[in-house]
Amino acid sequence: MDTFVKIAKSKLKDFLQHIMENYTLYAPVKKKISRFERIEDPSQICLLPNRTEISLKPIFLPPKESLFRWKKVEDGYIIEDCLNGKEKKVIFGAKGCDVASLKILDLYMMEVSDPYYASRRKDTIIIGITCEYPRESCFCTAFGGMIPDEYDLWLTDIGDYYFVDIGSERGKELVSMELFERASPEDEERKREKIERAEQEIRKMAKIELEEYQDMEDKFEDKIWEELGDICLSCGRCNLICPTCHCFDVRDITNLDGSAGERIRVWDSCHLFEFAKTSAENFRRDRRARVRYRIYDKFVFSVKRYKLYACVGCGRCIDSCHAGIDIRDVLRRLIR
Amino acid sequence: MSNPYIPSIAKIMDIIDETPDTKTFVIEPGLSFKPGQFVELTVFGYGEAPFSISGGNEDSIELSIRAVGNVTRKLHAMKIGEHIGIRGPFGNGWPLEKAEGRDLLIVAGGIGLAPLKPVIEWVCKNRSKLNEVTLIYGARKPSLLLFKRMFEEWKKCMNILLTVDEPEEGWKGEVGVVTKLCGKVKEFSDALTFMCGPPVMMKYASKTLIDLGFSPDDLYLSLERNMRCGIGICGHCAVSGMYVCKDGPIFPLDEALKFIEKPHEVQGVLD
Amino acid sequence: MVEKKIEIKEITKIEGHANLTIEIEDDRVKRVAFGIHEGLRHFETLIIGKRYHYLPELTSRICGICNVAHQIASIRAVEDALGIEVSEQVKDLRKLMLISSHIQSHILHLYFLALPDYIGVESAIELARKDIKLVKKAFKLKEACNYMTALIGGRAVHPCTILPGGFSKRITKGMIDKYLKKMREIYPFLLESAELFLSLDYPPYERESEYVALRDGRGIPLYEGKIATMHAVFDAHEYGEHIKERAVDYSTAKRSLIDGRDFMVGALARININGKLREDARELANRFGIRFPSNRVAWINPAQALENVHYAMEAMEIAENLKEYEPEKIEVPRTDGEGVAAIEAPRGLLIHHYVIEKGKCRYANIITPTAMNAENIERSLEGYVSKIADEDDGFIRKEAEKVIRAYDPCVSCSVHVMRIGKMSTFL
Amino acid sequence: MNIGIFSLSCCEGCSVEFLNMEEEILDILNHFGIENFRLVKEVNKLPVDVAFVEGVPANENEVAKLLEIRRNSEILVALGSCSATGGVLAPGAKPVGHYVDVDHCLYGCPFSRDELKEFLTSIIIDKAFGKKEYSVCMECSLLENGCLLEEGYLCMGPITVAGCNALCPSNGKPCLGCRGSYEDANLKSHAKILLDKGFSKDEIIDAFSLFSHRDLREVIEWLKRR
Ligand SMILES: Cc1cc2nc3c(=O)[nH]c(=O)nc-3n(C[C@H](O)[C@H](O)[C@H](O)COP(=O)(O)OP(=O)(O)OC[C@H]3O[C@@H](n4cnc5c(N)ncnc54)[C@H](O)[C@@H]3O)c2cc1C
Ligand code: SF4
Ligand code: SF4
Ligand code: SF4
Repeated sequence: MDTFVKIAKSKLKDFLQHIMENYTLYAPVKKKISRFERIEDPSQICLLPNRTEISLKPIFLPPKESLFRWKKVEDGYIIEDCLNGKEKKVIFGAKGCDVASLKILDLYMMEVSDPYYASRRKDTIIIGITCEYPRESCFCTAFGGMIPDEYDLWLTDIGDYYFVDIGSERGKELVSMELFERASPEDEERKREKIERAEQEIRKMAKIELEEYQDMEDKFEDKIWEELGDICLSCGRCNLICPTCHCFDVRDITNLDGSAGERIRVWDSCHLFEFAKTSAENFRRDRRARVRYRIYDKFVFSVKRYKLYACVGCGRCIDSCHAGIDIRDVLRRLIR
Repeated sequence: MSNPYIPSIAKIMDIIDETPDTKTFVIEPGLSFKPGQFVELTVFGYGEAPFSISGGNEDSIELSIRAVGNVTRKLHAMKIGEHIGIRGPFGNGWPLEKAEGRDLLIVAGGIGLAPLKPVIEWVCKNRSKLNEVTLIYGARKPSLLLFKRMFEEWKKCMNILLTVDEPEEGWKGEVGVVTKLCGKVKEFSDALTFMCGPPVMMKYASKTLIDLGFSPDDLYLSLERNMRCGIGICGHCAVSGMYVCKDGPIFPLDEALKFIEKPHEVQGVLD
Repeated sequence: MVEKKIEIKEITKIEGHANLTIEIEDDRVKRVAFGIHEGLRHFETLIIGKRYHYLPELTSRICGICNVAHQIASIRAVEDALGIEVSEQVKDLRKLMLISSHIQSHILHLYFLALPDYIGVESAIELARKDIKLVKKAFKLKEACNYMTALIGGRAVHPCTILPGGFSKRITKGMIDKYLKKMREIYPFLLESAELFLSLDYPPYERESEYVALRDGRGIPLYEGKIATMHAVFDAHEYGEHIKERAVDYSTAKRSLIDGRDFMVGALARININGKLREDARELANRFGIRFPSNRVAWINPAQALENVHYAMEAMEIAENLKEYEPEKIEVPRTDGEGVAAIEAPRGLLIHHYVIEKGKCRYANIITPTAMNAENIERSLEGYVSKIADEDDGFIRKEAEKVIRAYDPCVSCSVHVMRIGKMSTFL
Repeated sequence: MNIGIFSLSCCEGCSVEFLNMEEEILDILNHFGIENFRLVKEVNKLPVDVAFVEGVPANENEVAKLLEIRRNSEILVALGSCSATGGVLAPGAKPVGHYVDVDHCLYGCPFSRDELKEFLTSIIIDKAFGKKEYSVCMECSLLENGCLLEEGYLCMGPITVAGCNALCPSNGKPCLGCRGSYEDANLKSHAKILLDKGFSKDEIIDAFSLFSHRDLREVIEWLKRR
């Protein structure tokens, strides 16, 4: 889109208020940890200089959800679908890595459409914002950079204003309000500088660049798996915190006499001992194989299936690993 | 669009005792399926597990199930007239179309005969489309051989070679592993092989066949993995960017060899 | 000469394992032995060498019923030893926890352990078959109390939020309001329960004895105060000069005397020492003609029922004025010191005493209510059984059990340490 | 079916927690008769179908009692940490499994009511009930709590078997490891990580020995040797 607009910082609240009239708004809030929550009042929002601790994933794929409930009746069972009606969502304040992760999650969850995910995800409007300065663990630049390919609106702080990039028709409709002003070429220049500076900072810290679809398959028997297998705790935190990990377990729970119950799904982790266990064998009994599986699933298998890396470089797994396993170090060794 | 996670209610119409630990359940309504496909069967309150369809049609389907754990034990305790939940059919099925005009070798071990029974029934119906057909089937003991009641019928259309690990009273057939019998099919020239059984069996049988000159891309195996959703989302059955539930469970050996993860793993097929 | 011996191998419906032997000669009591034969436990030795922040966690496991009291006594002793400041707000929150766990314990005792005796059923399970409404009500009360304790403590049995100087989690206004709402909700049932337990037909036996409880001059304190007898008041730190412990050969629990006399602690002692029941409780007591101080042993039960009303009122008052609690980093001024805490557990006075060196426990002494009551229980039994010694065995048995249960003895507490008896070969 | 709740030496917190099932007990009574429960019953009988045993045997009498319970029960359940793995009692005491066969364990100090319900359901409807093979950490992360280990507390979550729904960390207190470890737990690595984080050997040994789980002894020995 060729016209650029900007919005005065003082008017942002009005804009959000306006959005809340027609949509449910999700934005970052900071309690003990930072995460996206449903906003009742714009003053709850806490625009952080970088990514939140919890990603966007739980909005679309909650840690635990009911699939259906059932009840035993005279002649069989009655099933009640737990699929909810959809809400019109706007996600405000998402950072580049999180928006990029949605695209990956969409691929995995919608190849065969997952109705629960789809109903939450459909028609979600994304208003992203450029990171002010990155965290120590950020390395989104390894996968292309801070600005994702797809968004509806993208904000960048340029002083008293936010510069607004328009990424879609829906985004365009949103900026048709008088709250927005036309942006000058200088504004755009300032925006570009801002992004470049932040990206450079990450590049300097992360020191990792991946080529598109780099082949790492020959590292399957590398010594690294043994080293990592020894220290990994198999606690599963890296999987759960990752915005693109989407595996889940399915469990049946019932009342005391088994006459009614429900089926739920709960996030699962490929690091857990029982993840690949069948009635005959446990295919990844060894911790080394489990550690490798996660890395390969993100950087080799995903490329095979979808032609992309299933990692956005948010660095959450780095921050959350007790054993200090740093996915950047792992990658550096694999691409060497 | 219907929700693929919601099972439809089905009724157990008949239960046939096959062996001391395996029963065939006939359930209604049936569904149209390809031989080699499976369903996710729910015993409400206990859980869900994948089972190959071992026979049937739109009116009713058969599932032959060995009691090993939570769901299967409960199922074995159920009676005619009780209800279960079914999702499916899922999976790709055997490439029957490739068999036309060629020899067909069917290799099964234990419960592995279940997903191959629809193939055998298809062969019996379409015998003229194929050249030589041989079934090699092994079990631990003669009493554990599945579908014995059908053998006479099947013999009319194919050569059946049986073997057991431990013979019992009155057993006149072969004793030993399935691999031993594979050596007897040397005369096959242009054969397609369908195989399903315990991982070790599949591993050694494939080796033997390849040594005999069978082409690895004509050797199809049905793999077993942990499955939670059956539709390629939950991630449990994934190997090397493949979903065994959706892209399989049937794979040609050369493809399977590419994606089976090697060191530190219990292999499944070849290591 | 007619001799008889009444033995109860395992007294049921009390917390822990205890037995009773009564020997009667010519309608005169020769010997009463209230023996505690629970396995040997070594808490005081066990906690030697442990870090101070584990002491509340560990001592909580002395007793599954009065664990809240143990945790709070323990944390207070630690704070006393290390000079940690505690804000009024934290004290109030701890009081709220103490009160809800107190009421819970009283309800458990009154309805499930004591009441069956007076209704003539074997257990609350049998009672449930007869009067399901009553049992449901009791469960509702217990549930409500556990809920309140867990709001602040994380869970009702062995809470997991108490830290030196405060709590590990934020306690929001919402949580406090929930506490208040729940307490208001059950308050009418507490009144109703009090009416029930004030109207039962209790053994009439009276015996003059010494009573000991905390006193702060204002109300009936649970959390802190001086230790008071009918004759003296002293600071908790001086407990050693007044309370002496000794062992007897038929029990694994210690016995205590105060200034050389046996004494009673618990609900009745608290009211006897302090008077000062709050309005609604006082009105109830008057209505049923119960006067304090009283020497009627079985009135421990009505005293508990009245305490429930009294403390519920106190909790509501506290909760109404409480602000949100935000956890903050607590400074620990020193790592060495000696600390004593005396608090009121549901069954009576509880003392924790530690010496901490380099952050680790070097010495510990814990005196539990049941250890304090044990001697008094025996003397009361002796006195009461003498009066009814000519009755048949079954009656004596029942009455003796009623008296023992009235004290609500907590055997787990009393045997938290083993001083005598041989080490089991299985250990 | 009949159940009994037996207590050996312990704080009886698990009995209390059993009563804390409150009104659910009344539901349970629709399926089970409670034949033995000394804390609340005067008439107590054996045999029972399911025996819940809390505590550890601390003397000959209690061992004899335990053997009698085993002889007179179909299913014996170790109720709570003491019984299942050792608990905070005398470090010398041995869990119930040392003396008799244990069919199921309900871990925790006290056990988790949700797990007990799950267990009772499994008995009523004849469903499998097994030990979880993952950590409290997993449950903690599912709840999206902030991590206390990251904040500098000594948390046992990564090696402790799940089932309490990460109760302590969710309340802002590091996991004490009351439930014992799971089979796949990487004990040694956890100890090393704690050392790296700056906890002293002594502190770590203290934490690992708090509930005297036998399965942690090896790491404790290893730590001592370091
Ligand atoms: C595509 C596909 C098709 C399948 N088709 C069939 C089929 O047609 N027929 C069929 O019977 N099965 C079939 N299976 C296997 C079937 O899915 C499992 O047997 C089933 O999931 C077991 O579920 P469960 O809940 O009863 O057992 P669970 O309780 O989930 O687990 C079984 C547990 O029991 C134990 N166990 C398993 N086997 C044994 C054993 N032999 N001896 C001792 N213990 C054991 C193990 O500890 C295992 O973890 C198929 C699997 C797949 C993936
Ligand atoms: S693998 Fe790690 S860095 Fe990559 S997206 Fe997941 S959490 Fe972020
Ligand atoms: S607080 Fe403890 S249990 Fe929770 S994530 Fe951190 S280490 Fe794991
Ligand atoms: S978090 Fe740890 S200490 Fe707390 S209940 Fe769970 S296992 Fe026990």
